[in-house]
Amino acid sequence: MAVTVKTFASSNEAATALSSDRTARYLGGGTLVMRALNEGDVSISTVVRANDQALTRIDASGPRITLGAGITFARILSERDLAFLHAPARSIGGPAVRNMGTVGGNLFAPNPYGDFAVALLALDATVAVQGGFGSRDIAIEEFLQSRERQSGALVLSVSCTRPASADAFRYRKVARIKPKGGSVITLAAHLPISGGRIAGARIALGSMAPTQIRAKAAERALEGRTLDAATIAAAASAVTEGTSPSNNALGSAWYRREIVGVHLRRLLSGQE
Amino acid sequence: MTRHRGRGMASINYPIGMNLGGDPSQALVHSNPSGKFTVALSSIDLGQGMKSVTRQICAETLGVPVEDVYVDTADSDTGPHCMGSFASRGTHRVGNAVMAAAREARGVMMEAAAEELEVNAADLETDGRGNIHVKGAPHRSISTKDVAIAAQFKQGKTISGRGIFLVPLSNVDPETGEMSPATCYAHACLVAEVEVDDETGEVEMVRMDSAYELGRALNPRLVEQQLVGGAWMGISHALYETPEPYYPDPVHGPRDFVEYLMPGPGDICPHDIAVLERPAPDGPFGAKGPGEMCANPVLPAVANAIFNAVGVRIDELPITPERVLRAIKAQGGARPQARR
Amino acid sequence: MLELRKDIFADERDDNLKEIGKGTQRQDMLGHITGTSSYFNDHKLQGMLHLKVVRSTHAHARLRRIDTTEAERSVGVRKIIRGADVPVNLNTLLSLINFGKDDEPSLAVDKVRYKGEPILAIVADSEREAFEAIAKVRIDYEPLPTVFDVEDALKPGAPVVNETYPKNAFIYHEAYDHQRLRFGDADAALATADHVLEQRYQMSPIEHAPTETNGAIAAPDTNGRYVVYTSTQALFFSVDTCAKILDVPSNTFHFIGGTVGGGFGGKVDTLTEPLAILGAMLTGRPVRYVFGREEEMQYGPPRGAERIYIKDGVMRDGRIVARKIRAYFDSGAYTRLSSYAAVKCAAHLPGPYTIPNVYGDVYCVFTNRTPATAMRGFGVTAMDFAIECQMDKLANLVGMDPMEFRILNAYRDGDMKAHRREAKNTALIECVQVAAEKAKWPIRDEFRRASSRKDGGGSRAVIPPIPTDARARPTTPAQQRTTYDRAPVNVTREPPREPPPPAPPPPPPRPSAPSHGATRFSSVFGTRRR
Amino acid sequence: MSKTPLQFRHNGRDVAIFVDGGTNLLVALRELIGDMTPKFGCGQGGCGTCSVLIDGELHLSCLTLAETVAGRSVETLDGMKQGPNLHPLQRAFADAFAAQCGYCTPGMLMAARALLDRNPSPSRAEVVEAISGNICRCTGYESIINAILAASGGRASA
Repeated sequence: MAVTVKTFASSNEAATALSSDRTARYLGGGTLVMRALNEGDVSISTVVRANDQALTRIDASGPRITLGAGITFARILSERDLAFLHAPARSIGGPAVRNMGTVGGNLFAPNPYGDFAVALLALDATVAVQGGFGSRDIAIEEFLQSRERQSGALVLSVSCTRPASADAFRYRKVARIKPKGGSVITLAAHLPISGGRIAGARIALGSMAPTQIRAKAAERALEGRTLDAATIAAAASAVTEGTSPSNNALGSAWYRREIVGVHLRRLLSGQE
Repeated sequence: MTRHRGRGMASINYPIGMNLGGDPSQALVHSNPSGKFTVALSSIDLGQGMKSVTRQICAETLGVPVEDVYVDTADSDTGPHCMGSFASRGTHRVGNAVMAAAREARGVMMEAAAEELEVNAADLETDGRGNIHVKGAPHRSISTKDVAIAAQFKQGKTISGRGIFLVPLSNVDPETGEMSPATCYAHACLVAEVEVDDETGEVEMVRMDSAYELGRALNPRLVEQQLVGGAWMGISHALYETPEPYYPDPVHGPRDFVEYLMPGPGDICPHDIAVLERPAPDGPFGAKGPGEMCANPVLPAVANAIFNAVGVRIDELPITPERVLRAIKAQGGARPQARR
Repeated sequence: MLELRKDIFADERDDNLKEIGKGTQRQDMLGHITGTSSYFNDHKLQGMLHLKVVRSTHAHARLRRIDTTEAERSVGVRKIIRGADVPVNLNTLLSLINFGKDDEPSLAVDKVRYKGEPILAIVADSEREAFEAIAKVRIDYEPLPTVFDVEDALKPGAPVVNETYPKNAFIYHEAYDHQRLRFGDADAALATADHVLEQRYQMSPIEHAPTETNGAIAAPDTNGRYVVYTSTQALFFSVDTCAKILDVPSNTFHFIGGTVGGGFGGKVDTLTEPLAILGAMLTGRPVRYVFGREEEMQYGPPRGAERIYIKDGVMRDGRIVARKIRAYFDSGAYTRLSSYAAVKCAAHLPGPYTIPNVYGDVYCVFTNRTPATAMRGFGVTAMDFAIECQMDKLANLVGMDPMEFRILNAYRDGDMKAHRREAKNTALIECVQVAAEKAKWPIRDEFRRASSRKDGGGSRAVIPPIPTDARARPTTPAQQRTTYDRAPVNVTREPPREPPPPAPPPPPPRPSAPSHGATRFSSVFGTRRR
Repeated sequence: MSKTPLQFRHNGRDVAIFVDGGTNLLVALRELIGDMTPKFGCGQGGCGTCSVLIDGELHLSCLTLAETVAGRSVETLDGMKQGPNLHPLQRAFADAFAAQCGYCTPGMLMAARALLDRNPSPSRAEVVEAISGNICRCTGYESIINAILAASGGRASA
């Protein structure tokens, strides 16, 4: 039996189709679903698409930005207003994958993929999800933790607050291969400064747990302090707390634990 | 100081061809009536340049321009037997077979030309531009095209040749291992320079300098392709690749090109190569085979460079950042050796 | 950047050639840059069917029951091929040159010996329909104990991977479970060496990863023949292998190939051709069988892993007097070509150096992993890694520059090699000299003046006698392991007791610490990581 | 089995085919249109051998659902020659000996073209980035990078 492709004009209809068919998957950029089909994943027999303009809309005019779920990484790289997201966007795939892969899809990409979601997690993003019975906003942390249960839902958009300065948001993907490689670990740090001190520190990690997670102990070590060497060292030594990395083809759990502090220190102190 | 530079070297040799069961290859060469030659093989071009190098060997042997030769491979109905493209045997074994076939074809071509020019074939030579003339008398000349027409339509000769090159089976003595494993050997020495990060175990290639001895560089551009690509594969083998990252535990095998690690276009380093040519007595124009051995010196040279940089010996491949980091930690930190 | 050093060995060459030595454009370049080079998969045949195999999910298991009832009824399925449908369902590649016993089925029948081993081949109208049918096959496995480590596999009582070789090792010359190399008396020389260094090296498997995966398209042709478009690296190897497995004359086939998207050794094994042809025979339609990327990476044959132990004796002046090597090729579940690699490896010992006493045992061992095959540098790459790392350590040990150490020990024209053939046409010294020069790595004058063509032969041309008992010596792996595997009391630079030799007679008595102050150490276990 | 009609521009020419649901663009191009220049390397998005331009943008045809190109323009290596003449990139690849087995070449050339069409004189780093999704196992990369730089230089001076 061939796969059935259903294309809808609105994300609403697409969400309904998606939630009513367990064999249905939503086709965004194709990097996940088409690969699954090519590799013989017969659990997918319906492919759902939506031509809804809203899915490819960017609202980046104000302090709060919203990215349609269908926005590609190439599109982000072409938006000057989204400069703070250029580093994570550029770290995804090669040019062809960036022309195809989407913000929404990245939220579902398993290790060693899903680097953009690490950045969004550090930015405390909100995910707008359309289910069969209407839409709702979910904090990205909650979304990622319950990702398994979200597969019948359609992500509409992601929004977050723009960092106050270029320096306040930092991102690093540690890969073996240059310039395009899978993540050994991925780090993103959002360090808003208020009155000279860090207020609302967010450190997000990729490949340090089954899904992207926050390093809350490291955040605590940074919170309310100035970003000096001692603070950075404290955050670096706390960063593995609460993580549960796995062995995979790109590195072992041991190695990930060993280097995550090193890389956090380098990221926060502006080292190469 | 977290990054340390080091240099290491290694030198190797490599046997050309296989010895088990005999190692034959055949070639057929024939001319069409326009004096254009076809080489029929069943050998494989995997990218190493089989078609191109045998074309040059054929042209040189026939004494015609390379444009007048086309290599057709591989078709089991038309191409005669060949063991295959492996064991660095292509250039040497197939090249020799092509030479033998081309020599036979040339013999007929010269006889046909002699008949047309009414001279002795032994007094003729080719100019490599498509003409055959009397030695010392270039004006007494005939084109290969005219020779081919004459052979075909007037003299009833086939300008063609058969060639085989066989390295016979070498028995292996069960007790001593006495054997003739190969007929000639290629050689190499390579210096690798690396930079090692002692906090992450990451190894970055800085540069390589090498000398490869190949018998004869039949086509230096093809040799360069092989040596550059092979050395890249050596880096890849040394630092990156395995389908079993936890060998011998067969878990977490890579399934795609993200998980299977190979250096990308941003990981290549300058590589300065010298090619030496000590002709193999039994090689086609002395050629051996550069295809396989080019990767081999890189692996140990990189390992030795890492020791020079941080003082740890990694005796397991691939030399992952994890292995380097574990070793550095085990010895209580990097111990850079004397700079070379 | 490539530089031709025409000045070296110029007297041995005639450089007055017309086509040879020119950087002529590749014959296939125009095809490549226009995308018209024709690979096996670039043939579009009417009514082509698609073949996919059902692979074992266990590394070692008995097949209790294979139920294809539901799969047979699946939409688009044309034929499900079982082992019983393969005319000659047992083969070994090198049987074509009478080397080794048939040990591998095209489709597993009673037992699977590695994860990913093909059990059924499903021919369907589309790949999707083949995948759907695969999902409907029910296989009842009875898992068996597995073995993944080469040395564990040789221990008594280890699970038998491949019943053709019940001791999990390829049998050489119908006599030994390893290929031997014997030259001089390595044990005696080790006893008198100033330093003895014993080390363990390990190479993990390596995947060829050609950008074009393995594959073939087979189609019925006129007059009862079959045309086969193939990615093989060895056309007649594949023709003859298919003729044997399918039990038809070889001229039943018209194989077309020769333009292959990278091979590196990974396209010799003829894995796709026999099943594609059988599919075409059974359905009367063209059939394509091409590996997916994950199949290529995990179930296509890799370069096999190797474990190597080297024990060297070196004098304070830098001369290596003995080299003893024990190497294990991890062949995976079947022989393929690893048996040959071990022979090639034995011949390669002790590397490009003239060492008067060499002793080698090379094993081809069966484990429950994907069968290994040839790869660029087959039989040599890992050994060169081990030898050249060892050389660096030895140079360090005697305080010599590694370049000079190589030149000192390099083989030269006229020397006797350990496989008992005279070294000729050597050029190692010149390569070292030129590499040193290029890298601006200073070496002393006497080493710059050395030549492969000088100072070889003479006493270096002699075949030294091997110990008289060597022929009768019952060298079993179990006994040999005691030589190397004994955990040192202290992994670091304690002068350890010299381990006993592999077999009788006992070595001459030796001081526990050399009186001249030289060190002896073993890091066999100290180098074990992870 | 129901098939979906699909029309698009293929190298400047309108084509109409019928595709099965779920068919990817690579299969559509190769098996339904007969354009064998894009190659199958992985089906996973990891090798770039199937790269094509869709409305001038570099895409992986193996990960593109065929019917999503309806009404759009798809360009492959088959359409790169300019009449009888080789494209400057093709000439540069040949001059640099930037092909060995040739299997990655179609994808590399498409990736290079996508770069030069937008950025006629790229830096080396930009070239490296542009081909980072394409694997050359031979390799290849140095001469490929040099070829692309040479082609861009050629354009700049032309």
